[in-house]
Amino acid sequence: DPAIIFDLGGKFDKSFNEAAFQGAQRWADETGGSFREIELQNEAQREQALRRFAEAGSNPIVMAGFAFADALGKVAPDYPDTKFAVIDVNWLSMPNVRGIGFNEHEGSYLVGMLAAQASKTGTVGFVGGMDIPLIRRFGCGFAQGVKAVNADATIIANMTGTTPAAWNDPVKGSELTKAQISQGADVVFAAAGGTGVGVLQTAADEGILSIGVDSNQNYMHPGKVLTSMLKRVDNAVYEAFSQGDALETGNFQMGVANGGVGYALDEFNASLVSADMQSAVEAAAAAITAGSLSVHDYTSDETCPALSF
Amino acid sequence: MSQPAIELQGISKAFGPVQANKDISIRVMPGTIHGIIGENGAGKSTLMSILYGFYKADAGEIFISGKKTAIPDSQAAISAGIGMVFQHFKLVENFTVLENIVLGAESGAFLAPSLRKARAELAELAAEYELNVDPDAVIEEIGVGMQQRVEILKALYRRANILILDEPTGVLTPTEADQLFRILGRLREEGKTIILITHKLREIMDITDTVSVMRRGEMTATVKTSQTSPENLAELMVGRKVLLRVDKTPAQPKHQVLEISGLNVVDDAGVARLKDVSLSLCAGEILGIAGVAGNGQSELLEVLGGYQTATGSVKVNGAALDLTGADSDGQSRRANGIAHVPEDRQREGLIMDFMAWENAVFGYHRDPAHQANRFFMDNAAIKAETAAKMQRFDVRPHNPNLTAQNFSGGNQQKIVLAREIERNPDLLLIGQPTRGVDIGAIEFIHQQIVALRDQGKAILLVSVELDEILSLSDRIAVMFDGQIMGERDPADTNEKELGLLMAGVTGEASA
Amino acid sequence: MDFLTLLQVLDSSLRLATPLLLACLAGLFSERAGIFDIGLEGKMLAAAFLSAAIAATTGSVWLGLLAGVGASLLLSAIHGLASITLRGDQIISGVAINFLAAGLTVVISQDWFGQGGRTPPLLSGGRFEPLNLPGAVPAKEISEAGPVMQLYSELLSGHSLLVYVALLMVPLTWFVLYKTRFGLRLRAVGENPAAVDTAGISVVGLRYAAVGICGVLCGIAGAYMATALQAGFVKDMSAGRGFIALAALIFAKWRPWYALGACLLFGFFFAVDNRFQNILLPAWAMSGVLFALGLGLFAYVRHKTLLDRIVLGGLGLGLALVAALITLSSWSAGLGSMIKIPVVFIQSLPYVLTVVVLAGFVGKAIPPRSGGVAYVKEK
Amino acid sequence: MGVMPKWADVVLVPLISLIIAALLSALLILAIGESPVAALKLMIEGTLLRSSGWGYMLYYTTNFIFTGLAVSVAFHAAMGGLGVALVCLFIPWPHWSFAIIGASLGAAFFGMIWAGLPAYLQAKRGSHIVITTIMFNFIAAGVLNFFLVGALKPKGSMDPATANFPAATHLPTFEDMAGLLGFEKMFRAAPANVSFFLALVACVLVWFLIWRTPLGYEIRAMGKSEPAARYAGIGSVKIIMVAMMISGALSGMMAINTTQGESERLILNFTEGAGFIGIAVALMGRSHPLGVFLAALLFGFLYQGGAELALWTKIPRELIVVIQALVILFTGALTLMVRRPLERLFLSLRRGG
Ligand SMILES: Nc1ncnc2c1ncn2[C@@H]1O[C@H](COP(=O)(O)OP(=O)(O)OP(=O)(O)O)[C@@H](O)[C@H]1O
Ligand SMILES: Nc1ncnc2c1ncn2[C@@H]1O[C@H](COP(=O)(O)OP(=O)(O)OP(=O)(O)O)[C@@H](O)[C@H]1O
Ligand SMILES: [Mg+2]
Ligand SMILES: [Mg+2]
Repeated sequence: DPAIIFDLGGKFDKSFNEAAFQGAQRWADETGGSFREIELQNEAQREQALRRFAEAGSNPIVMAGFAFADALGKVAPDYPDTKFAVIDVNWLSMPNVRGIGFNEHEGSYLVGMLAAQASKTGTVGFVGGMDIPLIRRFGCGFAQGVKAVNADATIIANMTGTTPAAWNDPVKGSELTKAQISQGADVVFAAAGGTGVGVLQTAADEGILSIGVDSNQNYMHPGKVLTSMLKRVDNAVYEAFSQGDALETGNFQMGVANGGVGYALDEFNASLVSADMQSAVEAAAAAITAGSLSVHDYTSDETCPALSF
Repeated sequence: MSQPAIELQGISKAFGPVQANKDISIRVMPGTIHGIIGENGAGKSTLMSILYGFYKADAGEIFISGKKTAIPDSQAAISAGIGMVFQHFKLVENFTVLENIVLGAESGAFLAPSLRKARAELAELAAEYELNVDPDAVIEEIGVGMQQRVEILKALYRRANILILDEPTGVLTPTEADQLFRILGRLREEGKTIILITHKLREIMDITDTVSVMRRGEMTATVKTSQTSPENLAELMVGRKVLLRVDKTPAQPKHQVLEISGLNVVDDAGVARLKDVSLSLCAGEILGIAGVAGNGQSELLEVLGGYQTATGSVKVNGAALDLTGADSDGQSRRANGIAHVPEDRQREGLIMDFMAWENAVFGYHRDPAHQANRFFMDNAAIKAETAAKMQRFDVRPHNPNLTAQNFSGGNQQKIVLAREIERNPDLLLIGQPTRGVDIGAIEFIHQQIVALRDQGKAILLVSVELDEILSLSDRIAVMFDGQIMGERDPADTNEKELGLLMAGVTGEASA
Repeated sequence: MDFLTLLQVLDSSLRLATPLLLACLAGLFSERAGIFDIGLEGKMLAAAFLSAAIAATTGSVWLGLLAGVGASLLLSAIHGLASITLRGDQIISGVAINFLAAGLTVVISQDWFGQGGRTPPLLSGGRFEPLNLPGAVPAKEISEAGPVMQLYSELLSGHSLLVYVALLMVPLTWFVLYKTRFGLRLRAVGENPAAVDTAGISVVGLRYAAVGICGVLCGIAGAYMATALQAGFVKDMSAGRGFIALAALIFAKWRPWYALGACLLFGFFFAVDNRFQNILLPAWAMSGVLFALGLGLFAYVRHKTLLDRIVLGGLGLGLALVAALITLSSWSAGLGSMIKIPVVFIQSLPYVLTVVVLAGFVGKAIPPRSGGVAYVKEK
Repeated sequence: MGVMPKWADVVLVPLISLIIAALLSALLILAIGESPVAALKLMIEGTLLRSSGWGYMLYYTTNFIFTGLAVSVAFHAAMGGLGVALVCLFIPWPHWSFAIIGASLGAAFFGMIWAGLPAYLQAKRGSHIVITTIMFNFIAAGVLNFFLVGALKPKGSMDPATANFPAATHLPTFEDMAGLLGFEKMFRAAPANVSFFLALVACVLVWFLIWRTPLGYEIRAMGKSEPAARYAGIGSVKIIMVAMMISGALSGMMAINTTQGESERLILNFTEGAGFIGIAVALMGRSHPLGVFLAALLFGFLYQGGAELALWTKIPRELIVVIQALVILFTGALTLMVRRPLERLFLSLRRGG
């Protein structure tokens, strides 16, 4: 059986881990198979969970989160017959490891374009969970997309906090959104886990638009969530599970080009995204796929052309 | 003969393994003052607390005016007409007098009417019994004498017919005590019944009608006061003959040990507590400081003890003490040969949660004699030494591993005394050496103080007990309002003269 | 900063202060009666969960509120049992209650709704909606209104009912505490339970009553978060507010009006952090200010004790060093270049300011004298 | 002087309390449709019957010993972590034994500074230490975040974490030590490391400090009665400062275990939860180092046992938190519930016998 290890946020974090869980669940539902899982409680358990699952014969073992890189680097060589897949890590090269990286900046770029087009005030907001590199990558991609549409647009970027509570503080998410609204923002992008719930809620209450993250969150407030930045972690997990112990190893980069990231369009936001908007974004997506447009990745050099952190 | 106001039958009470009261029976007639005496820990307070519903008896019955009455809690006691003034007052310190009085006896859900009513009634009670207090004063800002009045008023306000007082004079000055007894007399005249616990036989002889003696949890005798004598009572209480006066030879003062000149203390609130105090004290001499509590005696002890800053000069054996700087603390005073028995043993003199042996080195814990090596204290040696000390000072129970709170007040005081005396200091400061201590222990403590003097030590004694001052001191200085009002020779003075000085009336003016 | 911005920040302060205020007053009742309570956090969380859960299933926010209060009361009862009847350690009991709430809320809601410890979003009947006071202009037209109207419409109007309830609780608490029999007894039992006992009043009864009130107020605080500020429960959504409320309580020296002040101050600091995260300052100004602060500290401690010189002098040295670092790092770009104050610094600002305020202006806070210890009259 | 013999007080009461907590937990596990017997078996097998289980249990125990001894909130430890990181990253150590000394000093120093400021404010300005400590926790989180996202993060890394410490600073784990003794495969990959012994040493040292030295005597006296301490000439400023700084140093030392011993780099949330567990551990251990050790062991067991449950059952991790809460509640706050009937029993036994 395959196994999956969720990061500290827990499998119901409303974004990243939850997407991974959905992928695993979809596989189980479709194939009738079963899988092992664990939600970590502390850092020391990373290596422990990997080893115990490997020893128990789980194969492949999927883990969600860049924080696994270290532990996996130590464990993988000890279990050459077990295949590992790790999401958000694409720099390990080991014969039995599949690394999957996502170009979050590209997806964020696309929703940034939508935000700028939907905005009437020319001011959009970004709410990040914590000031860490990953979140800056989201924010930077988003800002580039906004500027691509409207070079004069203002982007208000806020971070929730510095303690783990920052990821689960919807009340603070609400207040940040209100503060951004009073500074003129009329579209807000939340990349903040459980805090984002508050952002989307307040945006809906106050009659502005919001953008969800990771999984499709359009359904949460039909007609009020402009779109969601999709990071198809679910597909990655589903695919890893489907390949089973014949898992293809190596590093993979999932971007707009191969459908790894994107934006959500469904019945809940159909009325918000006009044909014009859609075609502009599709054009950009095509350009990214073709390589003629490259979105700057904050983590590549820790600078951002469109936003200062 | 009428019904007894109170009758207790077969009361027993154990605290865990300690049997505090054993099968106690007692009858108290209405309109009398009934004294209860007994050694520390004899079970007096426990018995009264049971009567007041504070503790629940394990066995026994209570009759009030002939009627069997269950007293499961203080509410029941109050409705049975019982009021109690505990030895440690049960007042809310940061409430006003008025609030303390209405607490539990409010007349409705809102406070304002209750307070209004209480204020009016308080004025009446005050006029009737000479119990004047400022109803708006905050408890922690008034003296203990006043606090006690509040306790009595609390009982009267609740229409108590039976008033229990547990060691009420322990903290009072002679004048305050006299006044209390006048009030008690007046209450008796009105037909109220009073139970009085005290360690002072003179008070028993002066005011009570009957007296009961307790020993080790049992009631050993009840006699009419008119048919007994202090010596007799003392013997009943302790189980042996007790010497009721201090036996001492005239002092033989030697070189000067302590010289205080121009000492001034201003407290945090900016009030002058000591004003230009000058005193001197020689080896082999006891200087008694008389005065009503709160007239600067405590501050004087604190300055000498190293934990109150002051201006002026203090010399011990010719060397000036640091009164403000870094060297002004208890540790350096001890190094200067000053030992200090503080006025409040439970608050300052002891750590109540420490065991006896730990308390036996309190303040001297850094003394090289108690160190096993550079890092550690020599606990085994301290324990052994404490055991020996407890033997010499007859501390009961004789167990250095008990915490301080397991000893009665008298025995706690012995632990402090043993610690300070056996240091062999040049100068011993003693505050209220026998407060709340039974007569057996008082005798012992007084003997120790005199013996120390006879070894050639200088002793500064502060006490609010004029008796004690008069019988122990070789010289007496009287303090009033932070000043020394004058010095007297105990042989040439009397309570009346001292009393006037303590009230601020100087000899010249009164003469 | 223009007037409207100020109003908006104050408006946000008020919203953020409300749960703190309710929890703070809850703690006030409990601690004034001598029962310390670090379980405020857990109670708020439990109330947030159950209020949202019931509001979501029944569609009635009032039933939700009731349920939230009930959940909080249940935890209060445990705390009462542990610390009053069984004379256990109040801190341990509080810690346990926090853990209990953190775990149970998620376990139950996952079992109940299967949404990963979240309740379904609340629809309109399941929430406390903002109340628009009569005559208030809508948000869209507010910039055209006069200052008084702006004040009225932006700051006073448009909060949910529970905000006004919380504000009303302040005078009410004051009244109960200082003007009623119950309040007198409550304050007394926290200062000297023996005095209450010997006055013929049940210490246990009073303390349970206080702990009960604490439960009710914490319940409202939790329900406010889940059904007024938010539209549903998210795990751990109390996010440490119980502890901030506790700090505010000490700050307020256990007094109701001060509690209002303390909570509003915290609310204000948080609102400032939310609103002004991206402050740019010229490098010279930033290092100048820090350098001046450091120098000031140095001057201040010159004649103080050794300890003061070590601690405050060290602090001053640290500040000067940071100033030097900023100067050096911005040297190439020019001292006039704009530097952004790091977000984490702005986010720490509420806490730094609190410490500064505590150190400078608030004297010793003396807790109720019998606080934290069980009433034992015989062993 | 008590009614019960000491062994009953020290062993019987906690044991019965623990059993009650376990029974309640069993009910909860039953309620979500898992078998409590199987769960208990899993916890015991995975913790006590495997050497690596011990390795994990003792790793957690080490954390709780430090925070329990310190009775401090977690973030003194965070600053300690910063100390460890700076020492390990920027000083070229020839061997781990030097590094651990340096890191201990660094951790203790940073922990001390961070605890010293609230202590100073309490001692000199009367600012309530509880609030300042809460505030300093949040500030520490900010400071840590600032450095881990900024200066201390290697360029290009995703993690808000420092670079890996150089190999010379890595601490020998139980596995390494067992290997030296010839037991291959013992404590395989478990994180327990030499800092466990450091924690034991700290227990002993703290015991000696508190119960044997004049300074400990003064700390205890000050804690019991301030007026008495004043009378005895024990300076309150000095004692508050010293006690808080020792506490800060101890909790800072926790970072040795997690940061230098386990992750071998400094990460953002390495103190998770240990602070509050530390408070419970300290109070349950009745502030006696042996008690702290035993309570820390208990929570080490619950943590590792909890991990086993999370691995092999569908019991959610939050339920494990609930079990921990029940254990804290029953062994820490509700003990009288057990002690009272026991006392009655012993009293009647004594009277009868
Ligand atoms: N609350 C209590 N818990 C345990 N033991 C107690 C308690 N109160 C009193 N005792 C014990 O009961 C015995 C009687 O105490 P009690 O207070 O009645 O003595 P007392 O005669 O009032 O003494 P004193 O003259 O010192 O006031 C003592 O041995 C004491 O140790
Ligand atoms: N909790 C307790 N545990 C054990 N003994 C106690 C306790 N409380 C009081 N005692 C003991 O009960 C006796 C009387 O208690 P109480 O509080 O009345 O002291 P006290 O009257 O001040 O003593 P004294 O009159 O000698 O000064 C003392 O011997 C005291 O040690
Ligand atoms: Mg007594
Ligand atoms: Mg007494």
